[in-house]
Amino acid sequence: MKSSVIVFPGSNCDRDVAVALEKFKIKNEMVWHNEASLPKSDLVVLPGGFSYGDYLRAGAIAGKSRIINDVIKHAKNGGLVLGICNGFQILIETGLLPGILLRNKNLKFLSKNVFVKVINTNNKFCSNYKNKKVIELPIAHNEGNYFADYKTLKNLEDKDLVVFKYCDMDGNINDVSNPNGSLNNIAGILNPEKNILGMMPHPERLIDPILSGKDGSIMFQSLKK
Amino acid sequence: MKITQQIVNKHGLNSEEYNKIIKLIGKKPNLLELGIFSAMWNEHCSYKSSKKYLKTLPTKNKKVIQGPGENAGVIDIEDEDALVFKIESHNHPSFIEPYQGAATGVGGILRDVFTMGARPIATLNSIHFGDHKHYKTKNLLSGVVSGIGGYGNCIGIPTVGGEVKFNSVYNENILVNAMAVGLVKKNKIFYSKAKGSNKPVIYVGSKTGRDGIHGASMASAEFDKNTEEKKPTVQVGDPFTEKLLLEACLELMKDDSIISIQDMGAAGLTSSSIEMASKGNLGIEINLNKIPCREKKMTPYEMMLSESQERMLLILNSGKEDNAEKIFKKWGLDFSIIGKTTDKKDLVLKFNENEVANLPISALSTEAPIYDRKWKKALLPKKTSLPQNYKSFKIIDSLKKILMSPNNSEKSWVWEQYDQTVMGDTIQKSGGDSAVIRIHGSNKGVSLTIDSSSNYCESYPLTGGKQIVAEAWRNLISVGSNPIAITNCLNFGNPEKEKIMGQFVECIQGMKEACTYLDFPVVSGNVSFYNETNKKTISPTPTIGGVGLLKNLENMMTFGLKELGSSLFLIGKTSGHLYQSEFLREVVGTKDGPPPEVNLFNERNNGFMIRDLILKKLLNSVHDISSGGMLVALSEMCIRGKIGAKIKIPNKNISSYEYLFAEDQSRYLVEVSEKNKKEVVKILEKNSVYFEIVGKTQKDCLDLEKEFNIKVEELIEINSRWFKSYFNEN
Amino acid sequence: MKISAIVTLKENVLDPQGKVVNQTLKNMGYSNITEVRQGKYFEIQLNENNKEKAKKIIDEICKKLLSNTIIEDYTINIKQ
Amino acid sequence: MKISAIVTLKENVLDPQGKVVNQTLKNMGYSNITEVRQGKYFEIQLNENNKEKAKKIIDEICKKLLSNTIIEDYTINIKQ
Ligand SMILES: Nc1ncnc2c1ncn2[C@@H]1O[C@H](COP(=O)(O)OP(=O)(O)O)[C@@H](O)[C@H]1O
Ligand SMILES: [Mg+2]
Repeated sequence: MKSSVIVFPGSNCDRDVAVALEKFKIKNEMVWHNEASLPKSDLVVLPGGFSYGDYLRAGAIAGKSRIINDVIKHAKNGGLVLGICNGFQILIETGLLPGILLRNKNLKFLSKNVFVKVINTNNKFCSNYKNKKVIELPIAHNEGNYFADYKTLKNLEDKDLVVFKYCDMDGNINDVSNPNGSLNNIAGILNPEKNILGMMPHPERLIDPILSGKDGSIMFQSLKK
Repeated sequence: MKITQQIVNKHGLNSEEYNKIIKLIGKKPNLLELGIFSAMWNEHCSYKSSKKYLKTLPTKNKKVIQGPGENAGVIDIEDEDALVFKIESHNHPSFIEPYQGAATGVGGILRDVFTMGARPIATLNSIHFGDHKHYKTKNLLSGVVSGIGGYGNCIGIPTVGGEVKFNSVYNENILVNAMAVGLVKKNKIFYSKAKGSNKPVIYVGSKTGRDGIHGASMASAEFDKNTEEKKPTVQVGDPFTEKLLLEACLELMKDDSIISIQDMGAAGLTSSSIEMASKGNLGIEINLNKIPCREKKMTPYEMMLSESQERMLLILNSGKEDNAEKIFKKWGLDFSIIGKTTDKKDLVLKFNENEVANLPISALSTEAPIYDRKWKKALLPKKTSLPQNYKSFKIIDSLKKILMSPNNSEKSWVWEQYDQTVMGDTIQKSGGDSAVIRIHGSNKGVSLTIDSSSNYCESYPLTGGKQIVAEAWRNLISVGSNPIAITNCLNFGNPEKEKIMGQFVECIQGMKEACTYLDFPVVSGNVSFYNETNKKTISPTPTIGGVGLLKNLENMMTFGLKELGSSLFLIGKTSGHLYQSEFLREVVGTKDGPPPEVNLFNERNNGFMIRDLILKKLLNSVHDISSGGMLVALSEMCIRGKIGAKIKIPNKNISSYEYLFAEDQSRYLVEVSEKNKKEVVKILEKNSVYFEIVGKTQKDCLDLEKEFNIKVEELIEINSRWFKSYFNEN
Repeated sequence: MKISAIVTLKENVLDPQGKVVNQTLKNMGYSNITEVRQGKYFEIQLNENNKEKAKKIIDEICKKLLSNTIIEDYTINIKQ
Repeated sequence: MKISAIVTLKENVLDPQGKVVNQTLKNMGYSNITEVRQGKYFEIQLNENNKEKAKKIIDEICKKLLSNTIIEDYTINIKQ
């Protein structure tokens, strides 16, 4: 397994995700946004942060950067792409995933650990979550309020492309357990081919019991397989 | 332009100072030169009222690598590692424009830290607002918090601690103090002292605009009705550019290109260039046509005094310019060679081929005025008799009232707006006694705390100054770390008034005593005077940022209760000092009397005892007892651990109120497992540390024998209610 | 030439910002305000004297960058 | 009545957002775009038939909430 983490100006979880990949023995390379092409990789990670300050729309400008064309090519050829937080926003802006991430419903940046239900474990990113349906992960974002039109949403649900939903400790998915206003409590989605995952929570931040948990590790272990 | 008396005054200089300038430079200054003097000689840059007293603080010990005098202090945290940290105020700008004022405050303090070669690993903040019912408070609070978050979240440095206080003394003069902490290898620290003449002077970062011109003078002037006029001087922060600047600087710092480096903070290009030259005992020559400008037709005066953010000044080794330029261009930043160092010891400015200013560096720096201001000693308030009615308040109602008050409510509404976990090393987030950050790639950590206690300082500055240092120390002890050093931000009123100057002098005296006794030196800091509006002054508010080391993170302690049936020990003596307590303020409504005295011997003794017991793994949880007293501390332990407790007041000569709500110092509440109880008792007795066993942990409820019984769930609800209802969120 | 572009969310798209502003105004006592929608405003300086050409360029950058046409609409105005 | 308000940063104030958008457009090849400034746009529905009264209300809320007059200017437009 070989990965590439794309570094945009303003990315700030690039190091964190590289640390996580290396911890789980995935060979990783950092790739500057201005490169023309990707090194050979099985997995491309678009890390969290504030690419270009998130000044226009979160992820919009990164979606226009030089390397993105090759990322799209990689994805269309079936390569794995993981977008975390700002990375998810970039995937949406490039059209690789549908919908939009609006400002959080209370218009505030929100940083805390939340519970998330793993809805779909039948994909490369989550195969190891099989026995653990409710996990804890941190979120830290301004624009994580997932929105899509009825058709798109129905398609996501019908085709089983929603991977994570915000829930409470006992797995209940409802308004109270929805931190940011996302439709259907959506926290992460796949493309129909299931090789592209975009998610708001940060698995790379919970990979060590000393960091208040390690539910994030399971994703990297799944990927390593 | 002829320099009139009026122009001199507008620059914040009095006629005596103006005459001194003429004498020092042997000519009448032109307007540009006057502007430069006004920036360098004002309180903010020259420390003219405070220097005499700051010098008395202890600033050295084995652990201190760099004390005050640089962009930030540096301490040794063993192995190859050093920690760089400092605190700074951004009070006035935040009052005028809370979001941008607070944001640029964070940006500024981060630059102070990465200027020294350190990668910032955490920020903290201390923010004070007026009465929550004051019509401005809500906007100021939400603006400041989102500004701090907006900057820190974007640049990707976790905000891991802070404090939020409300008090009507800040109604028209809020305080926003930001602290930044960075990590550097001991052999890769960068300083601001220039070395060698004829070296290239480089400008990097954002372009210069007409931002904040006279910002430095503004920070040193009392607010009044004319503040309106000064408004356009607020700066807008650009955290995205700062992130690029951070990465570019750290990239350039990998080799030996840089001789010295200095951020452009208050008084921008003026103070940064002069400071570098002054420390290196050199001169500097700048061609102002080379300054990257954002706006058209900027004058030398505007360029020299602009406080545009996200800029740095570097002196490079000759021949390193091209490589440096490549790096800054890669990060999309401006890079311009604007001048050179000289051995003439003057500041020479050129513009359109003309020399527009020529001033001796020494006149601007070492010869700046220093004042020995008159000051008045504070009287120790008398212990008047407590209000007759205080026992008529039920204990449980009093507890609820304190836990629900804005000052004692849980502050997650605030800290959830800050990214606390980015960088992947936050081991203890906001909400504990200290934050704990792992040193990347290792198993050690640093503990960080920030504290102030203006009520105590207002009541009796000497004790207040001592107390706040002790409290920072206690917070670091409580997480199992070894306290190392502090930084301080001294927020006071107008030093030209004897009473205010007295508060300053005596707070420093108290701080000095505590720092010396606890071997807890001051390595950096900042003074903010003139925190007054329309003659109404704030309470003296020294803010202390404390830093400690945890050699092994496995020994880290937290304060949430951990298990049922364990014993609760109260360490330290309770004499029942209720004056200045939250109980009297929030419940009874009196503010009289002296603050609790700090016995530094007990402070150190109890603290070291706690630390040793933690290292011996004999404690389950530890919480220091501070505002609100023992019962509030215990409630917080229950809330955090979601476990109850049953306590009983040991037969005492003091009332239950005094026992439960007194704010006597140097005390801790600790939880001890049944299996460790004997051992702990033995150690405490052997070391003559005073303690009492007050009760046991239990499920779900907090009980005080014969008095009350309350569900922990209810405590949680009460303690987390205030912010949400204040902002109509549910 | 100075041209402005206004980008707004399509009508059927939820606008959390507008909603909160609306609610805040209600709390402040402005009961006769019934809806607020928030959008983005751009003022663009362009070296181009031909109005039609200028408009075309701005239309293009609105499509490509300034708006996300899946959820947003835009309008263009020549200012001088 | 429908009224719009546009809030922009004052001329001398740094506009980080506009700066980045401008730079991006340059990188995309739009070399004749010389400056971009970004602002906020509000569309407000108001139950008020008197134009003058409506304008006054909007002016008030621009001052009180929608803009920070220390760094921002605003303009108001009646739409229908
Ligand atoms: N209260 C204080 N205690 C100790 N040192 C202080 C204090 N205030 C300022 N200093 C030191 O004085 C120097 C100048 O501070 P300052 O002017 O605030 O720095 P900057 O130019 O970065 O804003 C710094 O080294 C700072 O640490
Ligand atoms: Mg500095």
